Amino acid sequence: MKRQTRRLDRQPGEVIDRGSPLEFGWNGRSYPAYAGDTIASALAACGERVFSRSFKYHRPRGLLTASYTDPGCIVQVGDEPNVRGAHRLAEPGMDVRSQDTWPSLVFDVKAANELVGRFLPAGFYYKTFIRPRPLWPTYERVLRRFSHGGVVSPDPLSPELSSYDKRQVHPDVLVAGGGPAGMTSAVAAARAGARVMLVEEEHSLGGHLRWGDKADLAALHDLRSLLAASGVEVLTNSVVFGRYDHNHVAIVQRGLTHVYERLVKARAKTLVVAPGLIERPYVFAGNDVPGVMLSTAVRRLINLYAVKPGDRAVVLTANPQGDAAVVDLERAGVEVAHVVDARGGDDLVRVLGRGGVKGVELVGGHRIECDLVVTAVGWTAPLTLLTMAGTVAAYDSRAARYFPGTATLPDDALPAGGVVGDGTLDELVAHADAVGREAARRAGSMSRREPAAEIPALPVDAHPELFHGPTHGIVDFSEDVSSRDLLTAVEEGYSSAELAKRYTTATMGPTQGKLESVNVVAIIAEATGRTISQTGTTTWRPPYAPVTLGALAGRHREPVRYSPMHPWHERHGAAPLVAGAWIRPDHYGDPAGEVLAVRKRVGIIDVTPIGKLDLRGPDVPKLLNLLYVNRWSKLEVGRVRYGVMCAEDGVVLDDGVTGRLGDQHYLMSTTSSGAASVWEWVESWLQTEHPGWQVHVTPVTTSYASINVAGPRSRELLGRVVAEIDLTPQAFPYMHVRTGRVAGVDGCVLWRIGFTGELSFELHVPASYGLHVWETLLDSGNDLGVRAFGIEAQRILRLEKGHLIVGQDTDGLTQAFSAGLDGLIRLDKGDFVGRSELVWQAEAAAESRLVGLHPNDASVVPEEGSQLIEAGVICGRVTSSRWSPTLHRSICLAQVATEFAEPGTLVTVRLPDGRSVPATVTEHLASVDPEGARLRG
Amino acid sequence: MAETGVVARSPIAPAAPEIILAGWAVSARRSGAALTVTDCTPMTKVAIKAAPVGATAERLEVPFGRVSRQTWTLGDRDCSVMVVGSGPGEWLVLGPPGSQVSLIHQLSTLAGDGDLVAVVDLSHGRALVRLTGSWAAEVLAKETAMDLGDSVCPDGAAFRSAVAGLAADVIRDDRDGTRSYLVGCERSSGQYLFDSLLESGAEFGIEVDGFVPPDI
Amino acid sequence: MILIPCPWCGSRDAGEFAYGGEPTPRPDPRTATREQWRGYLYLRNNVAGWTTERWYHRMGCRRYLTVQRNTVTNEVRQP
Amino acid sequence: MFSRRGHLTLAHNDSSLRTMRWRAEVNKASGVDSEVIGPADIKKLVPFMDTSERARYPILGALYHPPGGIIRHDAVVWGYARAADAMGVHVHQDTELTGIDVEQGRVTGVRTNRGSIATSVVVNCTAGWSTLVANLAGVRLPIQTFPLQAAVTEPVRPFLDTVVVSGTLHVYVSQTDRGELVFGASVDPFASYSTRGTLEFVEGLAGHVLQLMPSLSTLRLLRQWAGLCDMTPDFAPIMGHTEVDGFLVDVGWGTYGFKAGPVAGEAMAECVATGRTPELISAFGLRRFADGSLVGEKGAAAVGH
Repeated sequence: MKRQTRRLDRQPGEVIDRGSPLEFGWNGRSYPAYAGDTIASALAACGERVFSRSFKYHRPRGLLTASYTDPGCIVQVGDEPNVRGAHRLAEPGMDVRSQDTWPSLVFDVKAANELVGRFLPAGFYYKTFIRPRPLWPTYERVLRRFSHGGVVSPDPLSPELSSYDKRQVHPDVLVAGGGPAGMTSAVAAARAGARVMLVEEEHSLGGHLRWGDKADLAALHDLRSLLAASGVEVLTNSVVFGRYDHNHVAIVQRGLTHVYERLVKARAKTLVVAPGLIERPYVFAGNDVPGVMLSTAVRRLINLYAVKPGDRAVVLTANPQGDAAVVDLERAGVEVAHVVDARGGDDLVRVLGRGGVKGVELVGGHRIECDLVVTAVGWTAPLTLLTMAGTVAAYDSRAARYFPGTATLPDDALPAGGVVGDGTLDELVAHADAVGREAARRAGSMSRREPAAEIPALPVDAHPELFHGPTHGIVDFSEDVSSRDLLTAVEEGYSSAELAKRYTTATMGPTQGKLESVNVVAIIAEATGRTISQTGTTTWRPPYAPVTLGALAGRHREPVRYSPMHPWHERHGAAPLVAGAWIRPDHYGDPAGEVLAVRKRVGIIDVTPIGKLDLRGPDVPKLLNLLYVNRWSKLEVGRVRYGVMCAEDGVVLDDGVTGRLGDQHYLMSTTSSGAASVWEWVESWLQTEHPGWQVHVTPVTTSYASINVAGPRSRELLGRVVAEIDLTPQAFPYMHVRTGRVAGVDGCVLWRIGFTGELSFELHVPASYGLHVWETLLDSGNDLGVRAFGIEAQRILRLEKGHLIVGQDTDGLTQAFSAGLDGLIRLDKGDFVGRSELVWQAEAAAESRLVGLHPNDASVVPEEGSQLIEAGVICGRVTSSRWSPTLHRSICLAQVATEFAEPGTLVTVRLPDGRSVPATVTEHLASVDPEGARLRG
Repeated sequence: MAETGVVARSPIAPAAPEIILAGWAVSARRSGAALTVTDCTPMTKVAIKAAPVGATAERLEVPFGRVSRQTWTLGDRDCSVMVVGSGPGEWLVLGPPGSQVSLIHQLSTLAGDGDLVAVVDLSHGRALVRLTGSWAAEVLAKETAMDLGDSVCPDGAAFRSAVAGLAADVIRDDRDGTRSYLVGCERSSGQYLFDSLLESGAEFGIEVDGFVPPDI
Repeated sequence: MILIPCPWCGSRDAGEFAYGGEPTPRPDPRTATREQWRGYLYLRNNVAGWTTERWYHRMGCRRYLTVQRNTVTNEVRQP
Repeated sequence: MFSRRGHLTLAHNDSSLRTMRWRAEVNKASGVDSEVIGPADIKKLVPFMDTSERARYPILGALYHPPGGIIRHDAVVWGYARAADAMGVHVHQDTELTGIDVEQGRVTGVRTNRGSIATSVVVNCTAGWSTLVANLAGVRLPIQTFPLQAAVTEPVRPFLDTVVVSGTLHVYVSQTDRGELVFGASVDPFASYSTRGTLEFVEGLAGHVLQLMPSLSTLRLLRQWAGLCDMTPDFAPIMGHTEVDGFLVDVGWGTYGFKAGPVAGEAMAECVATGRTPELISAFGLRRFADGSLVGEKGAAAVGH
């Protein structure tokens, strides 16, 4: 096993637990680590310096920032790709592997570089398409071989990796960022009586104080105890990744026990944005060679993880943090060979070495040997959470960084800490305390009379504008975009930040611009002779940090609906049919047999999903007359009637029957899929057009289990389970309704209607007794040959009978006349919904009609969707088709151009397999019992 | 409803062992867990619709968004019922299992003064689930965007909102100081709602507790 | 998710509502010309800015309500 | 310019399967190579796809269009811009149209934030703002503007060759040569000019993608964005002359239209040059709404409306 050769003695602020050692795998070898180590810190402690290869040129890459945003240490952990190795904690037995290491991590592929270099200049994604055109497929193959990232597998993930959920919270104040500013604001807001949540991306609170000096650590200790006592809910290893309209704030919470990641959705009254600052890399030759690090990276390695980052260092510094890094390095026993002070105009020319730093060249050609190059050249303010919602970022050349444009700050978001200024810790705390109190006041947690808190402005330190040195280097480390690429883009005319970004893909990689965006803009500005302000930024888009699809999706659940008879269906091998939320029995193995049972004997089908609306009040007839195209004023108690609804454009919307149960009591039925929309339709006309009408609507779809009993012997079967109701044709004729007791269950509604064309009764039974009634019917009907039938059998039966299905035999543009509903429409009954369009359609005559169609070859069943073609022109389509077990032939419904709609017309059907077959338009839509003798029997 | 020995079934499959109580097949399981979920579907549920402001509203004395426990004489016995202001001009009355006939009779006397009143029995049209325990709010917070804090949703409050993607009636009805919510949805989605709560409650050690009438 | 101010239920996630769009007055069917009727069917103002629109509180009180919304910023307010 | 991948439109229920067959047959009748295929063939094309019957929305089949693929939209637009420029077209970037001058029913010029231009012909081929532009000429369009959102993940090694679309789940998925998955969906549920993107969009998107390819849970979303779509009542574009002489429109392409752009452009050029409306686009005129002769274009776009 590897040894921790670069592990330092105990450091005052270290976060590793030397009492809990562990082992994990790196590219198949076992490595030691301590609890609290990140994958990267553990590997660095063992002397590893190369963790990946770059995207285009496959150059070796090491640590750059030693934080979540480090582009050099993105690794594969088991089945999980693109894990941030400088953030993810090492765990016992973890299987970590390097990514993008074709052909291998250690072997330096010159050949590959040259091959790639030939066609990966700036804009190569576009140029490769141009010429030689025939070569594109080859380019594409090579490109995809070089494509970045880890590996996903089609196999199911382990339970740990596949369980996610969501939580919704309502804090008065949400603080994004757990550094000194964030911690102080949170405490202040909580003390002011606010419900506060604090979110920190790292594994522990404290921000830069954690790698600071003794005074910093002491201050951090105090802050932590204040926070612990404040009642603030703290989420660490969690990121605020989005601030959406109406302050809907999205947080991803990691490192949980019961779920892998959790999406926390916060409806925050005010948001405090305290993300601190991100250190900016320096653009110069060799700035991506392993061993070139930012000052914050070496300070993290030394102070948090007790790792010695190198043996001999050269430091380029332009600020106190860089100077502090020098102190840390020397304390850690790293020889600081030379300090290049950029404040004095001094500069670095290039890094020497390829697989790792061997030295640096200074201005004037002087070379120094070293294995570590540290840069501290400035800061980027991550303003995403503010700019996402419209705040404009303003560049300040004196401080060499962007600030939130105060004029464009919303009331419900307050920036705090490094994003608005610098200053001493005391100044920072005083400022953040005021921000916290003001956040609480704006959230309304304090009395409205409380005056706005005076927020002391933080001083802003001057900082030299340092973006690139005298040589070209990498700007975007994850996309392998160099400063030379940016110049090329500008030369070729892509001179706006947005265009250059798209052309070079700079800022579009996994670091999301956090490290490189300011350098990109600065280099473009210089190349175009504009200032940074004139050049502007590229748009910051959510998410602020990458978030797993699992967390965004949460639990894999969607509402499902079952009828009370579902357990029976399952027990009897029903093939499930997913119809929206409903899971229904498609058939029980033999749809044709189910059809014949209905035609010859009796069958029962579960039609519970049929929509049912309980309508009460004196004005129900007005409502029915308004919404249905047929006449409704004279429906007597005990009668039911079929009706069709159209929208205002005359397009068929829904159909069903409505029965009158009492003087002012009706039961309306709708299609299963239309149940919800028809209810809304009814409410909209009542609430917005006729608020005066006296009608109460109550949806009762699942109050009743609905069972259709169909077939010549249905009356006989029903007679065995119904006592008080006289079922004789005279006492209970077609299109009538009765209520009473069925199979010992009171409050049942019986409709004598028929979708199948057979004598049939539709029972609506109080749902809790549905299964009982269903089973009773089957038990009582054994000798009658009763049989359960499913949706498929019903489809065949209704097609044999020529009943249209709205949405299948009609489409989004089919008006009532084209649906063949002429007989139903009553243009003379006065106004109703859709009437105007229907009047005009009647004048114009419909362009197409729904007709019955019989292929001349009875054995051919044209698939639904088959086109009717005459003289090479489409003149219609088959909307429904089945083999009819009753007639032993294929039958269809079709929408055809009116000139072909005459009964007897011969048309040509083009089958999906390319054959053309003749078919004849039939006299009626119905192929079985067009006169309707059976269902009236 | 006077069914002759016919057993009523909730959409939620009873956790074994199954027994018959008040004409309903329910779970006889008893749990002492700190977080429990109970299928209360056997409760009688009657919906009332009337003018938001009017004679009926005055008689019911329960505003939209509030719940009141009352003792009504149903048939020959005094029963504790819960009157829920479930919507503008909408009420939901919860009573003991099998009490709908007398409840509806009682309620129809409310009508009058030209105020159109609709009384509809939803006992078989709705599933009703009770979630009890100190973690109840945390579990519900995974399923609904509503603020469940005491300031917004105190004991005795009611609202209708999306729960687990369903339109659901939620009633905060603490039991001797312990957080408790009644959640009602369309009957056909009852099993789905029940399973969702069990899944969300798993990390808090949720268990199924059987229905004990009248349980109100 | 933006919040829609429901006069009955208070502010709720827009996901609880069905979007009704700009209310367009229904012309008198007895007198309306085809032009007018199809304007009612198809023409909307599609304002970039403050607009008045109808929402249906599908998962709440089941009421149709009128809301003013800025279609650029998504700010909302009671009419 | 074009990466041929094959294009799958999934059907999760019998009605969408019927629609797919309808489309396939119409395509074939017009000589387009497309076919309805079953779950087994889908699994061969996309091994990551959950084609089991246990899926919440089982996959019953798909419309397969082998010649379908991906085009680099930026490159196309830049190419047209360079060509137009080379032919002497003046392209004014970052220039806002502030007014259109109409005298006696005909266009006489336009006003911008950088000066006025005298002209007798203005073609409105904006998207997102087409109604606002038309209003400047006093022309009302039956269009409502809805955001259309998209998102992209971090790169992973190539595993998805085909473009996958599901109308039922409102999602399309494809993988770029860089290894990113690119996602899109249908338009937002309410009209808006916002391009900020929403949380509910990426939540729904992720849920639907994982229903199709469950083993992608650990893949991370990197970036989301939104554009504006002009939706017409029949989801078909509006092309040709308007009641204002010299004011032409090529608008309302909704969620699609990129593929049709070149031919539509040629037809519009003919409109401008000859003053006549080519047969090809005669059915797409603005008058069709007042005449009540809408175009049956529903489902034409890759993603359901």
